Amino acid sequence: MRAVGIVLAGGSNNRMRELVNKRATAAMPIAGGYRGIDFVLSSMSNSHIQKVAVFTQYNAKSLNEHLNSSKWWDFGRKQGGLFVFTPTITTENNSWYRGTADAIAQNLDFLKKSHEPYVVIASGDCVYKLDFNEVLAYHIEKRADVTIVTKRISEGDDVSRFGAIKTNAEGRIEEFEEKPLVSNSNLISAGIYVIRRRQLIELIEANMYEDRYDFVSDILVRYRTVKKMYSYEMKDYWSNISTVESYFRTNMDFLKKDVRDYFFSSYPDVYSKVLDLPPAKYNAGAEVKNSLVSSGCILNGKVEDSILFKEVYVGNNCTIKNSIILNDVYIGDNTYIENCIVESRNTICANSSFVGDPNDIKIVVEKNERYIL
Amino acid sequence: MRAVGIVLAGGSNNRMRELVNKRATAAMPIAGGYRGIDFVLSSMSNSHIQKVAVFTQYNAKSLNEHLNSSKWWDFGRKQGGLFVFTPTITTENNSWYRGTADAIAQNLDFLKKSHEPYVVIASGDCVYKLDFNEVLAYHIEKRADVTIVTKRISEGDDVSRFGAIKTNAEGRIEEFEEKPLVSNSNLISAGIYVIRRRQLIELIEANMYEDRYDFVSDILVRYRTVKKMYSYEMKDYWSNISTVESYFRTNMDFLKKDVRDYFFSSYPDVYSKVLDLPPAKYNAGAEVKNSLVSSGCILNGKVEDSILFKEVYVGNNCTIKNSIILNDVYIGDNTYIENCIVESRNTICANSSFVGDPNDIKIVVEKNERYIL
Amino acid sequence: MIKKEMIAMLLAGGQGSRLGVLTSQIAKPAVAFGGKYRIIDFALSNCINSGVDTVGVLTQYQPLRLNTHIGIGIPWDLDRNVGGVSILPPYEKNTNSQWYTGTANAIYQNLEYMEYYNPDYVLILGGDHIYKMDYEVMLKFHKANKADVTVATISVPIEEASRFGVVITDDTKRILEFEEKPEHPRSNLASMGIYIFSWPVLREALITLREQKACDFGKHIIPYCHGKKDRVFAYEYNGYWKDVGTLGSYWESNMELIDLIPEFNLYEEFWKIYTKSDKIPPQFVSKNAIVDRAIIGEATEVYGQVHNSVIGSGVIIEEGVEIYDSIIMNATCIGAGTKIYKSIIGENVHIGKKCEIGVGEEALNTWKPDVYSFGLATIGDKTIIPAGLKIGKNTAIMGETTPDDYPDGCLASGGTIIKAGEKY
Amino acid sequence: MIKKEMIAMLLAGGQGSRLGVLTSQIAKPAVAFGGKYRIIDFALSNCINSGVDTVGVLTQYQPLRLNTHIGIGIPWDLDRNVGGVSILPPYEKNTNSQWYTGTANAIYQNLEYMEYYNPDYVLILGGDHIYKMDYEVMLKFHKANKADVTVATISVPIEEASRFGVVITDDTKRILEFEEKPEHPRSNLASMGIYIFSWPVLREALITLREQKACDFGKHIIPYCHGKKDRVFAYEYNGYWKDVGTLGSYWESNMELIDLIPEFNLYEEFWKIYTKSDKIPPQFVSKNAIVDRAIIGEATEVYGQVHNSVIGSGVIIEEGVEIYDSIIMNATCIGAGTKIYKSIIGENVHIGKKCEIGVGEEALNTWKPDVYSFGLATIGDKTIIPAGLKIGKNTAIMGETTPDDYPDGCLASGGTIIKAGEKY
Repeated sequence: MRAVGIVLAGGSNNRMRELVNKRATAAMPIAGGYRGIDFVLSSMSNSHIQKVAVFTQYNAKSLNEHLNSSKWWDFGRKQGGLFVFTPTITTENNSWYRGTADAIAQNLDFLKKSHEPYVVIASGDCVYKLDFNEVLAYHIEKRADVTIVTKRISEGDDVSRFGAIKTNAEGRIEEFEEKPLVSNSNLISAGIYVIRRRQLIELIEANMYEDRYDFVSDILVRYRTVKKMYSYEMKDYWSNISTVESYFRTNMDFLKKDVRDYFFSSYPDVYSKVLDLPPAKYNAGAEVKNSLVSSGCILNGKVEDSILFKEVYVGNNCTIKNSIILNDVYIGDNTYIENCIVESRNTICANSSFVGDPNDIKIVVEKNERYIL
Repeated sequence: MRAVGIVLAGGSNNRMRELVNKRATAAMPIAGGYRGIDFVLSSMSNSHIQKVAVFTQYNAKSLNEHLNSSKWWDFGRKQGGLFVFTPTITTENNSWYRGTADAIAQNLDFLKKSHEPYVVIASGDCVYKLDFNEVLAYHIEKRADVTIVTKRISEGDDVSRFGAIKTNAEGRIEEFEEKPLVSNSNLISAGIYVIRRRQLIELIEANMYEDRYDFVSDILVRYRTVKKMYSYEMKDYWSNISTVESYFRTNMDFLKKDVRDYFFSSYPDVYSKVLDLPPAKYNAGAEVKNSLVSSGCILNGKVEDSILFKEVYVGNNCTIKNSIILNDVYIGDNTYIENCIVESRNTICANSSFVGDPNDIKIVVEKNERYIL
Repeated sequence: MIKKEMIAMLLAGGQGSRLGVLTSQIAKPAVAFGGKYRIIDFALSNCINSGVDTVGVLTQYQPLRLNTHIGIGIPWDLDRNVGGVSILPPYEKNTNSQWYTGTANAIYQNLEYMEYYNPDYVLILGGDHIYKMDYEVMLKFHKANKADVTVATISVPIEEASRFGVVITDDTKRILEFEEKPEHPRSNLASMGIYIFSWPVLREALITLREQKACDFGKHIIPYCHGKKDRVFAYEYNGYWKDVGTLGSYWESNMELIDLIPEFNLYEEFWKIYTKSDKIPPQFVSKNAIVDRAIIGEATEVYGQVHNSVIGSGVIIEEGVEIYDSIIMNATCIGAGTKIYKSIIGENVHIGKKCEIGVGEEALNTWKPDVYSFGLATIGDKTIIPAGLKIGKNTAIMGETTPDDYPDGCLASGGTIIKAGEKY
Repeated sequence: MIKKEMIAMLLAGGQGSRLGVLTSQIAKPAVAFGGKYRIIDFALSNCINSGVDTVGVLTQYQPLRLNTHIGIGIPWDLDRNVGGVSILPPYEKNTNSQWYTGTANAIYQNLEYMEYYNPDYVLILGGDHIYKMDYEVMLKFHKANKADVTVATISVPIEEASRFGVVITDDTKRILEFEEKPEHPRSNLASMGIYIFSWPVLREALITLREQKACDFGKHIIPYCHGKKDRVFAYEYNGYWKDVGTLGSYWESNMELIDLIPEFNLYEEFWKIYTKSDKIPPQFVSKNAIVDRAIIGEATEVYGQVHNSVIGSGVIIEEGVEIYDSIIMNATCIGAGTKIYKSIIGENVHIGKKCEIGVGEEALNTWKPDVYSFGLATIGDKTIIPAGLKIGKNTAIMGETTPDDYPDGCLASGGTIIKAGEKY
């Protein structure tokens, strides 16, 4: 592959509410067995991008832990590898990353020492599969300066949390507005960009000189008419998980057979770090309907239209409906949970009840001591 | 082993002069093939300490890169492992590590989630071999709160850069003064401590409450009479590398056969990350006397009483005397170097001359472009 | 200088022919177990959990699946720079070349491997038992007794003792006498086939007995050491230990896992069992499915009913299927409407729609009555069974069968169909 | 779903008996080379440098050193979760069990391994040449020609062509004819024993020729493919390629490394050769030592003189030693005052003080004149040579010799001493 990869995974996001108190968005668990960042890393690996830099900063511990071996995504070490860059103090600089472009700027050596002519930049908070070779071929064919992968969202979806894009008939971008208050375009940026390596270094250096730190607003939006930017429109599944609502909906999408078939059993695979957990166990009393159940779960109660992540214990006589239970949650007997996301490593006391609204999912963060089982 | 390890490798040190512009002291190359931190990590691994946390911060990139696999020191992953903690922003905290105790405090979870009853704390800037099992046995026998490994330094050595210690006949520490202006003790702290895990957590938490951040001055010195602290005196080779003078002398010690035999060919081994370099090559014109030569070197000139680190190229008709040439240095023809440390990745133009004083070693940092060889 | 205090040699060579069609293409240690594991996972996990990070796995029979499973040892943390897991098959030598002829002969042929690690102790293990054991505790016992050889033993009901090698010890646990499968056992302490040897003792014994035909630990090495007055001790193990050497015991120990608080608990945090998982996705249970007391692996999709069964990963159980008291291994597909009773169904099997398996009156298997009994229907890996068939009890099927293989659309109890399948 | 575009199968089974005592205990691919490497490192490094991350290494003869060297593939970045390096020895099967009888037979016996990775192309390699080659470029050539088989070839002097299999091609590089070691070669394009097959073509050929005795690529598979009008192309390679099949060529290619700008340069950044290094410390050159044109490995201590020689790692060269035009392998110790001329000295050899090796008039070796020639003294691994001896040219020594083995304190030119040593 003729490109290196950069994954921007440092950001926090208030729209994730309590869920980001514990981890960066890119480390959010997805669909029982994955984390947000697995999708971009797997797409890069499957596109034979061999050298990938991940920039982490905010609440990076769980993400750094997840990325502690490049093995899971089949990146090598000698001809490339997976590099995780966290901020560090040097004699010249003691700032945290002040933005996505600053993160790249503080590690510009990575780009300077690479030989590959192109760079694929992507955020770590989207769920999709993409063959970057096709994007790159498009980029070269269009002789673009920057190619932005785009997605047409459905009528009624909220454009205001994305970058809204307008193109001409050839796909050249004519307008790019970040998080517009109103927009009559339904074509949005998927947060995936292809750019020539030397071009990127130049733009980042110009940015540094002007004390600008953000990749989207200070480079893409600012240069949108000066540089030749093209839109590559993705047709397959793509979803962003950076709000509670979209995170919930994206997970629930995996209850659909076509979504499961696309991600779980069509080539190429999505990879993730493998944990060592026993298979799920259904005891007498378990009654599971239209749900996903992950390894390490032990079930004694009712589960309906829900997703149980790893190592969830459901007590006797519980009912769980239309909810997401994250990793390692203990749910005491006789508990009722509906329309909730239960934060990981939680312990829910027996006889509790948590009910959210289908349009306003409740986030449950209990801090009870885990009883000795 | 009943202890976890903590390696403090975050610090910078002005006494290293220009050498720390590039890297933390713990990442300083030693004796041709090693880095400072290898000695403590190897001692921990050889003492069967399976779980080690390294705190890095200042100029951590080269150190993090060196630590990117736990394989080299034979730490596993499932029953422990090597954990590298760099500062991260969380919802509660966005400070860098403000001191050694603060680094531990910001990662207190690591200690809280461990099961081992003891903790071995050591800095990453000393050269030695030590069986921590023996220190631990001593610690238990003395029923100590803290055991400090100590070393008796030779008459005339400068005590003022160490912690000076006085003990009673049983080895209990009666006085501990950090970097005293004058001291009549020649027993110094080797920067290695054993302490009960719960005791350490308590002390760190008390420290946090009082906004104190340094492990030595705020815990060891402050509690020196309140807690039972004992001295375990090391008899074998020990050297600290945190000044230019001691760094130079420590390296030159490896020209002595007994030091080489002790570190290179006596059980147990010192481990390091292995690079992929060809063997050293001596061309016609090479004349090497009483020197260490590392892999990847190509020699065409004279080398005497010196240490060549990896991938050093010595041009025709050069003379190098009583000097240390760090990794990946190209030395052009007809160059004369004496009493110097040449910083790594340097290119020395042909016909140059660099001469230091035996008592005031010159540090050579050139920034010439490497010619295409 | 390389030095490991204790290394393990794991004997994984045997075919395990009493598992019938389950081991016709793979070695017994590679047989699936408990919805996710393979039998060898237990011994390998015990090693790393006991701090033994150097394991030689001696293979000979059909090792491909085992090799693929073990790979470079990543799941068990045995991918090491020094040590880790090594597969040790027989090899051609300058003078003579031979297959492994017995357990001790296999170890003898790998003397050089052991010498490389310069061990103080060598742990000899089998790869075909289900148990959790801390070999470090056994090593402490060995050291405390200044033993030359320590034999792990377990108390068995005295009436079963005659199936084992039993030991008679004095008060200090030193072994006074051995009896190999005695008719009238004088002790119920059975050898588990797990030994710790001080390395010089093992080395000497292997070299001395190198000409012994089919040299075996139980039959030759231990009696030899005992005979020359070495200090041979019995270490008593008290946990769960299950031989899965017959289809009956294999089925039984799988079923035991389903018990609410099983005696052998996979869900403990402390002593994890590691395995290689290919599948990451969660399992899906559909709106109309019923899952009632079961263990189910990753990425399995359940549209039918599962009762009291162990289901592997990547299995598809279509609408209207009913499964009772059965083991279904990885990546098998059960066609809609099929009913399965007390069966063992291998990996990558494809069963057509509306079959009935494990039905009818019991009858002795006509081919190998000692192997295919316990009332089980056993179906080997990669078998294909067409739609609409009835298959009886004590039956065995292997290969790509067609309707022509089933006169009257039925394989009666006691029947067997073995088709070689497309061999290269 | 596992899928690799191209996997490599590396044939590392041969003894390489023309290397004499150097391969009496290890396979040829495991022989040391160039002060730090082993012969197989070149093929393995070529693989990872070409982006081939799945390599099956077929071993049979004395594989222990090779296994230890390759380990889990860490140095070559071949320790992978999926793919990576796998050692593939012969194994016992349900029906029949056999050793590998030929190059293609060895590949045939591992058909299942290849199928697991579901490749589009299979690269067949040997493990006994010194070269740097980008297999990806060869694959591009294969694809561009829509070839079924591509054979890597190299131009050799026409007078040497009769030692090789040569090919005659048309303008498009399609192969028209093969000649195996022709007396009067009509082409100087020699096959390098490196092939890329489209997987279905290879699979079909292996299965069709499965009953062929000692089935070989050059003799059977390629002619078969050519015979049935498959598209067989010749890829022309132009770099350094050296067969190290004789002691003479082995010695010569080591000596070539010492040249100032050797044709085959290990110091290039771009196409690194990886190997497993046990030693980390630097080498030490003492006050009185003289090192004059040499390659020297890690942790070697030089107190004497080294002239125009290749010295391995962990070697000790004591005071007063003089070494000329020789190869000294790892961990060997040369006693004080000993002089060595044009010799090959194996690993872990111990040579006493004040010996003279490689001296006297030349004479034909009396035991194997075709192997021990070139005027070399050759000393096998782990040999011990007592002090004060004279050893001539075209000699071979192996094992723990004592003064009694040397009448008159001398082994005359052409002499041989082979002691089995302490075999278990």
